[in-house]
This record gives sequence, C-alpha cells and structure tokens, in this order.
Amino acid sequence: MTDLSPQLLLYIVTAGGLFGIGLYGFIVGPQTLRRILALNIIGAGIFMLMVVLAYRGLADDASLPSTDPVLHALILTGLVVAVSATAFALALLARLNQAKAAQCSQDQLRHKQGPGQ
Amino acid sequence: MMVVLLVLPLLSALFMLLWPRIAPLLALLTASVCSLVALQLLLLVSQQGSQQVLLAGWPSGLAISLEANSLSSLLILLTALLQLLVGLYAFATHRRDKLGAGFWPLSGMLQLGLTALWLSRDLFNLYVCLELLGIVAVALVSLSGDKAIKPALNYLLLSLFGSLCYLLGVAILYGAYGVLDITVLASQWQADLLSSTALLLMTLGLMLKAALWPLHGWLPAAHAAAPAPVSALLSALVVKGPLFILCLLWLQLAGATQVAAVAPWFAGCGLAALLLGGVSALRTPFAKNMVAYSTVAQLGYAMLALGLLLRFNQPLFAAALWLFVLAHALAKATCFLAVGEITATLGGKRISTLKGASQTMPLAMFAFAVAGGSLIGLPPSGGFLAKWALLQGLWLQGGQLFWLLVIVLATLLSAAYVFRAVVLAFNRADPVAPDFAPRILPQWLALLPALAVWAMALYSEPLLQLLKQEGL
Amino acid sequence: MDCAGQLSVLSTVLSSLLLITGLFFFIAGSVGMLRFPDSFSRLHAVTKADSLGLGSIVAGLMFYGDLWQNLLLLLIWLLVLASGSVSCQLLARFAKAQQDRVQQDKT
Amino acid sequence: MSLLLFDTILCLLLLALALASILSRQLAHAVILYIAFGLMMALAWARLAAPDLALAEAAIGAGLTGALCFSALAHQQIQLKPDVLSWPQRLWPAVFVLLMLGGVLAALLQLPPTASQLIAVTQAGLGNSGVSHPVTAVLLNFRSWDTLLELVVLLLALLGARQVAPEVKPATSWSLSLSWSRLLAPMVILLAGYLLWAGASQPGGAFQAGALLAAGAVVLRLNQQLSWLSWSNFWIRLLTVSGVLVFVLTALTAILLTPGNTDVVWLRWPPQLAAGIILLVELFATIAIALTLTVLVAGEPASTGAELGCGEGV
Repeated sequence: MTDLSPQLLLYIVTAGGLFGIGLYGFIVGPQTLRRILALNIIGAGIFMLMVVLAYRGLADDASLPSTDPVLHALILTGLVVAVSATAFALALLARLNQAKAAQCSQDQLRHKQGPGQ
Repeated sequence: MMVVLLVLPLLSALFMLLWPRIAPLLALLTASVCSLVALQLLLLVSQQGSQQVLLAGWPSGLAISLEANSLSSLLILLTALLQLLVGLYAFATHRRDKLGAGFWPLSGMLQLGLTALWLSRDLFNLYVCLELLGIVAVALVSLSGDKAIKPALNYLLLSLFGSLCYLLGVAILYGAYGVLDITVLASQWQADLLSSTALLLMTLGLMLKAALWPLHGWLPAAHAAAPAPVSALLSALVVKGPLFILCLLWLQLAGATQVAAVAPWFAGCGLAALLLGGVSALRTPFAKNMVAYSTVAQLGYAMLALGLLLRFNQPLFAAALWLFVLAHALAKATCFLAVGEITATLGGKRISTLKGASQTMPLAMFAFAVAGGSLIGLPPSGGFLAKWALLQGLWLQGGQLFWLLVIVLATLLSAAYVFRAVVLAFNRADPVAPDFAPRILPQWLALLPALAVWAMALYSEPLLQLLKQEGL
Repeated sequence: MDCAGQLSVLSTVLSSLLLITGLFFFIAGSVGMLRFPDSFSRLHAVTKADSLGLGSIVAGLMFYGDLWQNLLLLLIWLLVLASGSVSCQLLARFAKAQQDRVQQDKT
Repeated sequence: MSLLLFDTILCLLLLALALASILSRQLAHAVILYIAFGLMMALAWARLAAPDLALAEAAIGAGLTGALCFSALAHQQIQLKPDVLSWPQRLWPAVFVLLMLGGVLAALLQLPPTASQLIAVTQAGLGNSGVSHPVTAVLLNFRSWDTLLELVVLLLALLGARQVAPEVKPATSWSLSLSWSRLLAPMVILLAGYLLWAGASQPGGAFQAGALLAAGAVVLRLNQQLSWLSWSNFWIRLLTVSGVLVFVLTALTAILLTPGNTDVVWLRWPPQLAAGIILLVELFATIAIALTLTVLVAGEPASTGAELGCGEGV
C-alpha cells in the first residue's frame, strides 16, 4: 500500500493527526484565543509534514544524501508569516477584549446609577 | 518593467512610513506612474506575447517564475487605476472620514501584494502573496476602529485558515512532484488520489478566501464595516486574487478526469451564490451590507463561468469569466464609493437613508444607478458584455435551457435589489436632509469607474479577443 | 558508543550515576509541581529540583566532552540556574500580590 | 529499534499535548500546554535533521507565540464559569474532522519515499550563491523574492497591530530582574551576532538572531528600559523598515552593476559580491526583525501618548 519506511510513516501520520486536532479546535473553539492556538497547531502539523518530506532526502540512496534545503527554507518563511499573522490576530483580540471590558464597566455604572434616579 | 511595477509601490509605502506627512502625495504619484507603466506592459504583451521571467536567472524549478500574459497585465492595469481613483477619493474625504495616516502605506502594500500575485507562477510564492494580501486587507478593515474589530478578527482567522489549507495542498504537491513552478508541475501532472486531495484542499482554502458560496459568511460583515474607500478596494480587487489562483490551478494543472468531476460542483456553487446572495442583498436593511451581498452574488457569475468553462472548454466562457471580474471590479468600486459618500453625507447606515437621494445628491445616486445597471447586465455595459458572452456560449453548446433560466432569474434578482435602492432615491416627497452640504468632487470620483464600465462596451471586440485567446 | 569505549569503567559508572540522579530530581520536581497544593510549594519543587537535576545531568555529561564543550555546558547550567531563580522570585512575588488582593477583597 | 521507540514516544507526546491544549478547560492551561507542544516540536524537528528549523521553532513557536498569547491572556476577562459545550456541538465537528482527516491521511500514505530532484539542483547552484549553507542560499539567493515578501508581511503585522493595539500599562520594574536583564543583554547581543555570522555556513541566520535580540530587548523593556525604542522616533522607524529597504535598494544597485534585461537580473547578486551582499541584507533584516518583534511583544512605551503627532493622523 505504501512505500514509506515506518519512521517516515509515523511522523507523517502524526503531522496529519495534528492537522486534524487543530481543525477540530478551530471549528469548536469556543474562545477566540483557543481558535488562534488551534490555527497554530494546524500550522505546526503542516510544517512538520514538510520537515518529514525534506527528511526523505537523507534516507535516499542518492549520491549526495542531504535533507531538502528548499523545503527547509519554505518552512522558515512560512513560520515567520504564521507568527506575524498570529501577532496581528492577538493584537486584534486584545483590542476587542478591551472594548468589551469598557462596555461592561459602563453597563455596571449605569446599573448602579439606575435605582438611584 | 515588471520590476518597476513591483518595486515602486513597495518603496513608496516604505517612504510613507518614514515621512507620514507626504504620504498622500507619494501614494497618488506612485499610482499614476504605475498606471502608465502597466499600460505600457499591456501594450508590450499584446504585441510580443507573454513575458516569462525566472527570477535572478536561476534554473527552472529552483527560481521563482513570473509571467506577464495579457490577462495579468490587464489586471495589473486595473489594480493601478483603481488604486489611483480610490487614493484620490480618500484624499478628497480624509479630513471628514478620519481615515488616518495608516491608510496610505497599507494601500501601497496592497498594490504590491496584488501585483505580485497577478504575476507569480510559483505555488509557494502565491501562498506568501495570499498571506500578504490577507493581512493587509484585515489591517485596512480595522482602520474603522472599534466597530470593525470583530469582523476584522473573524476575517483574519478564516483567511489564515484558508491559507493554511492552501499551504497543505502545496506541501502535498511538492512532496509528490518536487517542484513548485506551475508550468513545470503541469507537465508532470498525474490525476491520482494525491493530486486530487491537494487540489481539493487548495480549492477549499481559496474558496474561503475568495468568499465563494458556501464559504462567504465572513464577507458582508467585513466589507460593510470597513471605511468606504477600503471596501471599494476589497470588493473590487482583493477577493479576485484567490479567484485568480483558483482558475490558475484548475485550468493549468488539473487533469481531465479531475476537471470533469468538479465542474458541476463549481457551476452549482455559482448558481447558489447567485440566488442566495441576491436574496440576502434584497433582504438586508443596511446599505453597505446590500452592496457586500451583491459582491457574493456577482462572484457567483464568475464561479458559474468557471464551472461551465471547465465543463465545455469553450473560449467564450473564459472571456465571460474575466469580463465579469473586470466589470464587477469597476462597478463595485463605484457602488461602495457612492453609497459611502451618500451614507456619510446623509448620516445613516440603513437603505432608508437613501430616500430622496436623487434630489439631495443626484450625482452620487446617478453613479450608483449606472453601476447598478452594469451589475444587472443592462446594455451597453461591461456587465452586459460578460453576460452576453456567457449566454452566447451556452447557446452555442445547445440544450442548456436550465442554465439560461437561472441566469434570467439571477438577473431579475439583481435588478430587484438595485431598483429597491433607486426607487427609494426617487421618492422625493420626504427626502432625508443631509448633515452638511454634499461635496461634488468625491461624487465625480465615484462616477468615474461607472463610466469606465460603460465604456468597456465600446472596446468590446478587442477585449473579447484578448480574453478569449488567453483563457489563462 | 564510541566515546564510552575510551572512558574507564569508573567514569562510566560515575557519569551514569550522576545522570540517573539528575533524572530522579527532574521526575521528583515534576511530580511536585503536579501534586503540591499552592503556587509557593510548586515553585519550590520545580526550581530547586530542576536546578539540582540539571546540575547533575551536566556533570554527568561532562565525562564525555572536551574542555570547550564542558565550559559551554557549565555556562548553560549557570544561565539556567540564574534565570530560574530570578523567574521563581518574580512568580512568587506575583502570587503573593494576588493572595494579598484576595484577602483584601474578603475583609 | 530504540530510535523507533523514541520516535513513537515523541509523536504520541506531541499528539497528546496538542489535544490537551485544545480540550483543556482553562485558557491559561491551553497556552502553557501549547508552549510545551512547541518545545517538543522543536525536539522532533531536531531529530528530523532540521536544526535551523528547530532553533526557529523554539524561538517562535514556543517563545514568541507563547509570550504573545500570555500578554493576550492578560487582557482577557476572567471567566467565572468555563464554557461547556453540548454533545452535538462537539460530535458533528468531530465527525467532519475525522472524515476529512481520513481523506488527507489516505492521500498522505501515497507520498513517494524519494525526495525532490531540486536537492541536486540546489547543490549545483551553491557555488555561485555566495554562501555555503544551502538553506541560507535558498532563502537569500535562489528564492529571495519570497524572503523579501516575508519581511513585508512581518512589517505589515507590526503596522496592523500598532494600529489596533490598546494602551499597555507600564510594568513595574524590580531591581533583581532589572540587574539580571542588564547582565543578560551583552550576552544576547554576542550570541545573536554569532548566529547571524554562522548562518552563512551552518544552521543559524537572520530570523533566529533577530528573535534572540528581540527577546533580550523585551526583557529590558519590561523592566522599563529602552524608552527611546518607539515608533514615533524617526531612527527607530528607519531601522524597522531598513530590513526591506536595504534589501530592495541592494537589489536595485545590483541591477545597475550588471548589464542586461532588468527583469532577468532582478534580485540576482553578482557572484563575486554575493557573500557580502547577503551578509549586508541579513544584518539589516536581523535588526529590523528584532525591532519589529520587540514592539509587537512589548508594545509602545506608555510615555509616547503625548507625542503622537509624528506617527498618527496628520
């Protein structure tokens, strides 16, 4: 069915599993922070798949066995892009929470003033 | 020439960050220069054929490949022109709308991202472009302040998820074939389980990012919350980026069996988008949401054309697809600018604000009506041209009565939501009083793309030829 | 185990003993973090046991390295030791402040 | 055999940590578990012969993302009762995920065991690239357009985050942590310089060095040092955009230096100058990355509220 060695198979299945776990977390949530974490887990799963794919170069019977530097470079680029997006998402989340908190305290203030009038 | 088109927006955005005071001037200057260069590139491509470049001259496969064909250069020209127009509009209204200095560098980066995307023919480079586009779009939406944060965050998360699905597809394809260049990949393509899975994952991600039905849920909130010039850019250009990649994948890579399996689904999604998007646009009480839902519906046409193109392989459908994209970009820019101008001046978000607008703001309302005509597909307009190509293609295939009926129904729906606004505007009995004297310049600017979309009909023959031969 | 072949039996035994001791401290620290009731005793368990555990693992590994590698290992241990104690103090201060606030709220 | 056992334990641990992070009741636990997950991931990548990536993942996945998540937690309102999801809310997504996972895994098992032919092409081109470490050659020479766009994305994240970020309360400094961070700072700079330099021939490079520098700067910043480090300072802005700016300007200069069609030589470094150019580009990229990450994590110093005129609404 498959030509992959057991080690590669193990890591590939793990990478797929991480994708699945992240996907579940992203759909179910419920808090936004957890969905952001879930996205990062999906990303980690995909990058792990890429690392394993790059590792195939070592297992090869090629004349110059080495890992795939192109894939490694792609992963580094992808990691930076992912962390940038995460940072922006977290900044948006912080702003949202701050706005919510301000709203809450305003409501409480109105509540307290309410009976007095 | 491609280098100029890529470097100029980037450099000007950087300078805008360093000296915020001269940002508007720099932005307008860059957009005009870029428009000229893009025009020159279009002429060059139409004379000498498509220009292919392997970056830095490294061997094929290792280098990132760029290609400027007539479609790409047309889209680059459209991007630069719309940037110029929206820049002018933003400059004319920035005191009132409190757009802030943040808008200018971001719009420069948006132009960079779009231009890079239209040119790139490398799967991973396209991923970076997609992420760039997604982040810059969200940053632009969040310019609106507190009310836009929630839709912006939702947009960002879904957009990230879409990119990750696309990236997984790229990883699988690279694992199987060991190349990223689309042209090289197409020559080695095998229609097996591996490539089908990768294609489906990438399609899922791209459909989410392009807000194609049924993954359009984030679009109305995000586009409606953004400031008017930003909504115009997002609706006109940004959602077309993923759509472009989607077409690239299915038209250049996918094998015959894969195409045959997926074509009816694309057409079906397009159909559902047309009908359901139209109904939502008819039902929403808010003016900007109506325009945003109309984007969902109009993207359905593009999807439908793509599905039919994959099914019948008829060049007329390719022309229809890209004519829809061009016409919709111009018409939607007008719609958002005009509606933004009207709602800002008359002070309200609901469609009922438009009451009597033909009296208080005749120019903006005229622009909206003209653009609406193109959305409906009234002759002679770009929208009509696209629809005509679609109908002609269907007619040539013969026996496609069902699709003809659906298109008529969708046309009626779009007519209904456009006329709902227009009829309200002509209700002059009790007009909504403007908060301040309407300004003329922004209204003229809003009218410009609408005029351009009607002018498209004049150049229908060369445009049709250009897009038919391209087919991507 | 090429390097081990060059080592005398005594140093192999010593290094293994040190490594096992280190692992024991790590496990004890982890168990303590999971089982102890409040922040302070958890901090106590983690930082103390881990400093000692890492120390004996570093000492155990030093049998295998040359001079330069041993110096680097020592540096790593010192850095972890210092940052561990500083962060432990920071966390403890935070926990104390929180405890005080809770008590204030009660009274 | 023992290696396979190690692999199995590591993989199970990764899956368990990810699952626990998703399912844990409290958000703080989820974040801590995610950081542990990131560290284990770095270990797995080191095992898979990718030390560059392990370094980057430890700095980013565990360190940076963790720090960012913690500062987001500080803004989170305290939940009195955790959200409890009903069974159908959990079941249907689980069914969907399992179906999709089945499809993806079935495809992944078909992957060929041979690696890309690009490895040979890369090794052939290495001689003309100016560096001897293949990953650095790909990042800064063969596919430098990706890297340039990546730096733009990072800059954009900073712009977006700055635009929406709420005001940060100044942290209270404390003498012990202050003196420790001062002691660390020179060591961090030294180590970052080494990582940057090493990138030409062995694992290391601009991003790892930048992340390290940023970590040092953030610690100092949390102890109320480096108050000049803010966006309204022109020189800081210049240095922050310099990563992209120097990259583009160098590429333009390289075009001037080589005759021929401009499109072909875009981003082509002349082979005899390539080593110097790459080091120059990397140096400024490191500085820019460090500054960007510092401002992203630690925010603007509170004192700049009064002098917004420079960066905001003109």
